[in-house]
Amino acid sequence: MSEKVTISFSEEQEQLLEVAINFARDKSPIKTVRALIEDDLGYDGDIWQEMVDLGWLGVALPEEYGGIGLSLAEVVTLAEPMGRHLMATPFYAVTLTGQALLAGGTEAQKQEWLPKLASGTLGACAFYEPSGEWNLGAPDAVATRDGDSLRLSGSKCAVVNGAGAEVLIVSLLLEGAPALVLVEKGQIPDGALRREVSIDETRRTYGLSLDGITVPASQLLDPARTHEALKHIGKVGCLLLAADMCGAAQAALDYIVEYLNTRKQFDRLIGSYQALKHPTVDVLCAIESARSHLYYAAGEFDGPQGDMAVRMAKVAAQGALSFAGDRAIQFHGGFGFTYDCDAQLYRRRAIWGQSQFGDSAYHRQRLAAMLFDAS
Amino acid sequence: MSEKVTISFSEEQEQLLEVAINFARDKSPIKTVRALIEDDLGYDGDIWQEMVDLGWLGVALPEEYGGIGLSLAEVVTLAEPMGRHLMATPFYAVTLTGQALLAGGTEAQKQEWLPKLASGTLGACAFYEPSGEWNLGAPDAVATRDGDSLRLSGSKCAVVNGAGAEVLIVSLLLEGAPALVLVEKGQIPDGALRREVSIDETRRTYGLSLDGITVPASQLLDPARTHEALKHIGKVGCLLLAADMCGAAQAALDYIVEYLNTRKQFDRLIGSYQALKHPTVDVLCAIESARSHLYYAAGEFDGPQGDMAVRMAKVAAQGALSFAGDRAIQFHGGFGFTYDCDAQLYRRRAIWGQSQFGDSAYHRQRLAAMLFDAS
Amino acid sequence: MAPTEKELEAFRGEVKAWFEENRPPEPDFLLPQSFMEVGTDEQFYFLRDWQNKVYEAGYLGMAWPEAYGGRGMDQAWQNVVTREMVRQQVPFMVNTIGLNWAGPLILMMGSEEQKKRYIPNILSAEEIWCQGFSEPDHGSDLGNAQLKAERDGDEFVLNGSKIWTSLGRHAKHMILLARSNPEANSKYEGLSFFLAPMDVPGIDVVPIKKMTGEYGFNQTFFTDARIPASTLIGGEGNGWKVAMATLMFERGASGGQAGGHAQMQRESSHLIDLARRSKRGGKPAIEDPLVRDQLVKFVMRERSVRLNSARSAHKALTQDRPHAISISGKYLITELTREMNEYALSLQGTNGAFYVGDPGAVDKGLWHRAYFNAFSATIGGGTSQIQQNIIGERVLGLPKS
Amino acid sequence: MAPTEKELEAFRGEVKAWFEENRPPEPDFLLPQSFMEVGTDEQFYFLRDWQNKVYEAGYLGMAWPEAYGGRGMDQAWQNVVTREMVRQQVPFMVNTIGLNWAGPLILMMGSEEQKKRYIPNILSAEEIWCQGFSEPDHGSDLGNAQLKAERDGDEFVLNGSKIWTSLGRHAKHMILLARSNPEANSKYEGLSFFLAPMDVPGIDVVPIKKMTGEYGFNQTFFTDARIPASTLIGGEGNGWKVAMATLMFERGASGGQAGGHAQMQRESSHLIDLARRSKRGGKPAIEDPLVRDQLVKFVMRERSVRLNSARSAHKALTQDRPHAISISGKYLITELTREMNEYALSLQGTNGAFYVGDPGAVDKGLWHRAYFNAFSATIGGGTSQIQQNIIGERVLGLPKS
Repeated sequence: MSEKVTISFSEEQEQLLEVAINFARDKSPIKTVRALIEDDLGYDGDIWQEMVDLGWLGVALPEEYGGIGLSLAEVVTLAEPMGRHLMATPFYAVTLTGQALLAGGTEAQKQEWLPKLASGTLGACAFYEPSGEWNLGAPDAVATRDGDSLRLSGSKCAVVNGAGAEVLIVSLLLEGAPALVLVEKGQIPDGALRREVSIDETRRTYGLSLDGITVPASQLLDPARTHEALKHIGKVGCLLLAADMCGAAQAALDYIVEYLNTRKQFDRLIGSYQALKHPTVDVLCAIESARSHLYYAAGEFDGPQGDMAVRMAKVAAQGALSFAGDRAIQFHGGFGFTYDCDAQLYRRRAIWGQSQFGDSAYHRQRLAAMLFDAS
Repeated sequence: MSEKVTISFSEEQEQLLEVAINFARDKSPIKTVRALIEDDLGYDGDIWQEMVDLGWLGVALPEEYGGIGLSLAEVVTLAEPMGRHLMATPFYAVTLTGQALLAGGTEAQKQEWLPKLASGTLGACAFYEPSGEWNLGAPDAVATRDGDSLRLSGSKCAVVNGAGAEVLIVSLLLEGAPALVLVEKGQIPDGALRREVSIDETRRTYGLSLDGITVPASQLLDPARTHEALKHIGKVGCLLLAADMCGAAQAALDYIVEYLNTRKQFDRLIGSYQALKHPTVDVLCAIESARSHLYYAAGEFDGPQGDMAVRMAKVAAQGALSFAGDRAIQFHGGFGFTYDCDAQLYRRRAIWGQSQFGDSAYHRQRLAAMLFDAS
Repeated sequence: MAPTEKELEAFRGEVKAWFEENRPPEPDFLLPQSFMEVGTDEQFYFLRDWQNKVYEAGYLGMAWPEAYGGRGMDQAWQNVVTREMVRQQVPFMVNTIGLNWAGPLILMMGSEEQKKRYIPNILSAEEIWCQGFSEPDHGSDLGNAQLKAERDGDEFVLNGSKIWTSLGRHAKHMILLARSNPEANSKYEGLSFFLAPMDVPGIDVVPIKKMTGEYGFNQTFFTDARIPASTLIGGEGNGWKVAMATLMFERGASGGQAGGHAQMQRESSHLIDLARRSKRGGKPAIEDPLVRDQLVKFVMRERSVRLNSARSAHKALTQDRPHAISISGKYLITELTREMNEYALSLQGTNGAFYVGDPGAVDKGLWHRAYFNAFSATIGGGTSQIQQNIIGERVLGLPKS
Repeated sequence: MAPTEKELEAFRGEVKAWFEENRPPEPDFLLPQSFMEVGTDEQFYFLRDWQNKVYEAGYLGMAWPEAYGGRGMDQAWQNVVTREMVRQQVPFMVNTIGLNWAGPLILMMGSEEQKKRYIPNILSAEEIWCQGFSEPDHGSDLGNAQLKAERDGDEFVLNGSKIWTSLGRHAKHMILLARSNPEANSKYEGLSFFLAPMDVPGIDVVPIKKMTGEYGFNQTFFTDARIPASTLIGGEGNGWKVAMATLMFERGASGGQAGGHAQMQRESSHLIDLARRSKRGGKPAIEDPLVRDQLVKFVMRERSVRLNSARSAHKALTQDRPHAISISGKYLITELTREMNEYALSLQGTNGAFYVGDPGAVDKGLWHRAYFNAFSATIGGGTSQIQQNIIGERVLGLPKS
């Protein structure tokens, strides 16, 4: 990498970033975040509608499907400030669903659903299973052909915002090969969705029992593009989480710095102790690095280094947030140990982020192959 | 390991430890260490003779072969203080040679050589080769039978105290299987031994070209015990190095603490800065742990956990000394960067110790197999 | 007289059998892992009854004097029991502060009357103890305790507040560090130490929600609460010295505890077990070279703490820095525990997303909870950062920061 | 006018060809990796001639004014050259202090006369520069510099000593921080900054042996050495401000350097290459999962430093803490370098035992030497620990330690 590296950053990104920073700060003060934890829905419908009205759900969808026709680079500039303010909305779930459909849907499916998603209809993705494995291409759930129908069986978990979704994208095996199927809300029996106890209390995730669900075969996504779609979904998931965690890590750092600059022990501001100051500097450095990886990945997403850059962005953001959250707890001393201290919110978010789309060791293993085994 | 753990520590160990602490401190002040670096032989013959007279070369050799009949546990109590004072003598080489012969030699070889080694005759081991591999059981050097003789070929390196040795134990392949051969000084052609530039300047190591060396077949060590002997040699090597590095790490810590308690910066003793104090505490903790592993390994050497304990001791000591040496350089600031600062002596010793008998990753890999794969 | 190895071995067999037979059945609620995590009454009574049963069987306070409910035996016997409790992972002894800190303290410096009054009920768990050291605004700065204890005849009047009082709602007594003389020459000389009753008027215990989402800690408020002067220990104005002695018990640097394990340890063996059960790429995580390497590191660190203790038995092997091992123990073990529990989360793949209460949570979410709770030990009793100061200053003689 | 991408691309081709054709043949001695490691005359003259050749070809100081020997072009052209030099790993530009610190400083605040006098010879390497900041007893505490500079008419008389003066034996000038007024209100106000000649009587340069066993640093002694007052820069008593400005150049936080790379970088690509060549258990080390994981970590850290620079180009992406990246760069890169070189030793198996000069040493012992030399960067110019203070205080606004 002795060549010159640049990070592309469009005018649209710059504008959206400013808007999103203000929006997230105004709409998601920490009080609201905590209030929404107690709320069953988990987000504020009015704020969600404002986001819809701003067109944010269509940012990276083509204009022909009702989107704005920008790219995921612009989505990152929205997702990062939301992460910074632990903003709870279905933005992540709906964006991911849209991208899954865009990459893997049939033309008919895209025409039907993408405009809806762009205008605020909720969608969700059901990829993970009790096996705990990250490989999206080897699900245990199964679809069996029954005439023109598909009978689904198995169970899914960690379906983000699954309960309100009008449409779900489900991964499963069909005739031994991985496939994606679109399931509509009305096709899900009562009781098939179960709210989970998520480590990240600002998220609403659901378990989904597929047993008894039958859908028309036309709801199968384009089988020729399954592989490509799964790859795209993985990349998008990593990028969105990287943005989210980068944002949250900055908030955790601010939270530490604020405390270090006000709390006294032994008659000195605790921030003057190198035992706290220096690790906090290392948190800062981790975050600065993570943001650089993030915005490089955002701009390079579809480029030749895109896959690599996105994985690195997830690893870097994950590391930064885990570290920041862990130290935020420790450095707040006794208060850090209480539920009232926000440090736990950040640390929980990092644990959740680690559990989705592969942890750091997982991605480093794949990065090694790209970096060292390329012919 | 929820069972009770004890460290056996014999009266003989306690006595020898006291004697060795005083001996090493008196005979090997740092001035002497530095003077011997410039000396071609690299050690003081008179001091060596004193050690011989104290019987230290026979400590772990059976009485029937002229030894004292104690165990390697007692040898550890000698080796640790020597390491602490960076004492340069052939103690390591001769002890290792004796153990190799004890474990792998024929009765005749043991009767001939062990009493000599116990009384100060120099011996050396030639195991390593330019391949850089640690596996003692797969050498590239070869012995070919020629009537009653063996013709040797290949090259060896890192032969500690090779130049003065009356007898060398050499590993090689004989008819495709690993074998050990005894080579006498007189059988080595002029110029076959070349002094190496060792990273640890307190050591004298040599490269050895085997080409042209022929020895009687009777100098083959007992072929039935080769496997066992190699295993024993590896264990002894790790234990001796663990003791040496544990000792050196303590000296490095003392050296750091001394500086932190005298040097001022910005009008404060630098030891009051947590940026230096806390890592130094971590050095201390690493050393305390390493010593515990060391003395457990010493007592458990022939016990059921011996192999595991010895590897852990090497890993722990290696880690402690590398860390202590690295931080000793850094914490001495500009002076740390000079040849006159003793920090480099410790760091160099750690690099050397890492290069012998397997580094930490190597041993952890084997420890994992013992810990997790046992049936 | 010290027992022989053979006697101990025979005894161990007996103890093993007793615990196998008498361990309580797993309750239908999740048990806490230490006394600091007791959040509900059902948890508390379950654990109190269990301690009482162990005591009645003769397996607690075996080395404490017979006059106060102990058995006056060599400590070695008690150690056999304690280790067996750890090995079998039976529930811990809930009166932890009484058994390990208050008890030994009273035995060391209490009056004959105090010993008679308090010790037997500590062992039987009839009277639970809590600790009143930390205050809301002076977390690590114990010497700066501000809770007021004004003498009024043969009583002291308490005003102020203590925080992190585990078991505060169930405790009958509190070991309490309070400021009896605000005018003293140094802040340390103004402190006194009390064996304070919790059932007098003017004491309010308010639960604190922990980051785990559970309870277990409290804040205790004192408003003109009157306690008898006879509950003083160590003499008026000597509170700092008594507190330091207590901390030596808390850190395990002084012996004399009643025995019995104080927490359900998350050991490397549990982590290894988790790695065997977890999958990575279709294979057990225990087969992943990176996982193996990390687990070996944990095993070695855990072993080194035990081996340090074992080495402590030999003066010749600790002559350079005799207190290094005892003073550094808390720092080493608490940081290791935090890291091991944290690492466990990465072994759970996508299921790391689920927390206590979710049927999909690995081991009922125990690892997440254990990771969070681990901070109570890296923060409480002097944070790890303070521990590093203490080690640097007391063991290495480095100047104060 | 800023060149177009296309113009730069074409230029790059030209530059590439020139360096391929003109790079000097590998000498039969081991070349140093930076100006701090120049220990012998043959190393020095080889490197001086090479810099001169590059300058004569028009590839150095391209963005410096034509009036002083530069070419007055956009910085982008020079950057193309510098990157190509790094890419091809041609020898570095030996007059490092002149090109990167003294030169930009003189251009920023020197008099017209000083610019004319010094700048052209910096570029051509006819006059080598060294630095006189650190003193033997005040390593990191620059503000406490004690070397005396007493005014005597239009001269200053120097007494004292400076340390770590790389290239001191070859230097014609020294950027010198000295105490011109011991009575000043604060220690900072008593300092002045000089462009001091090295060839006046009373200056002695004594080589220091480094831990590598080589030379490259010196201690410089001043005994009644007289230098003209015209060598003052920034005005008497303003030495601290000038020194701070110089440090901004040294840390790369300010631009304006003449270009040309300053050291032979040990990059992760070299480490990866070493891992390909090294064996572990009969297989290339690059196939070992642990080695792979560690190498990816290094690659990511190295990338992040470059990506940080790239991100700096966008104000919107650094709005929270605009100086974070520039101020933390030195700390990040120097620690990474030390760790990568250290890690390289573990890839060498038993051959890690051999040092520079041994035929069995891997890559002639370069990694060992590079690891040792890496400390000059984690120590010099403010230790990593001081860097952490600076970052914490200036970027995060934390209180002073």
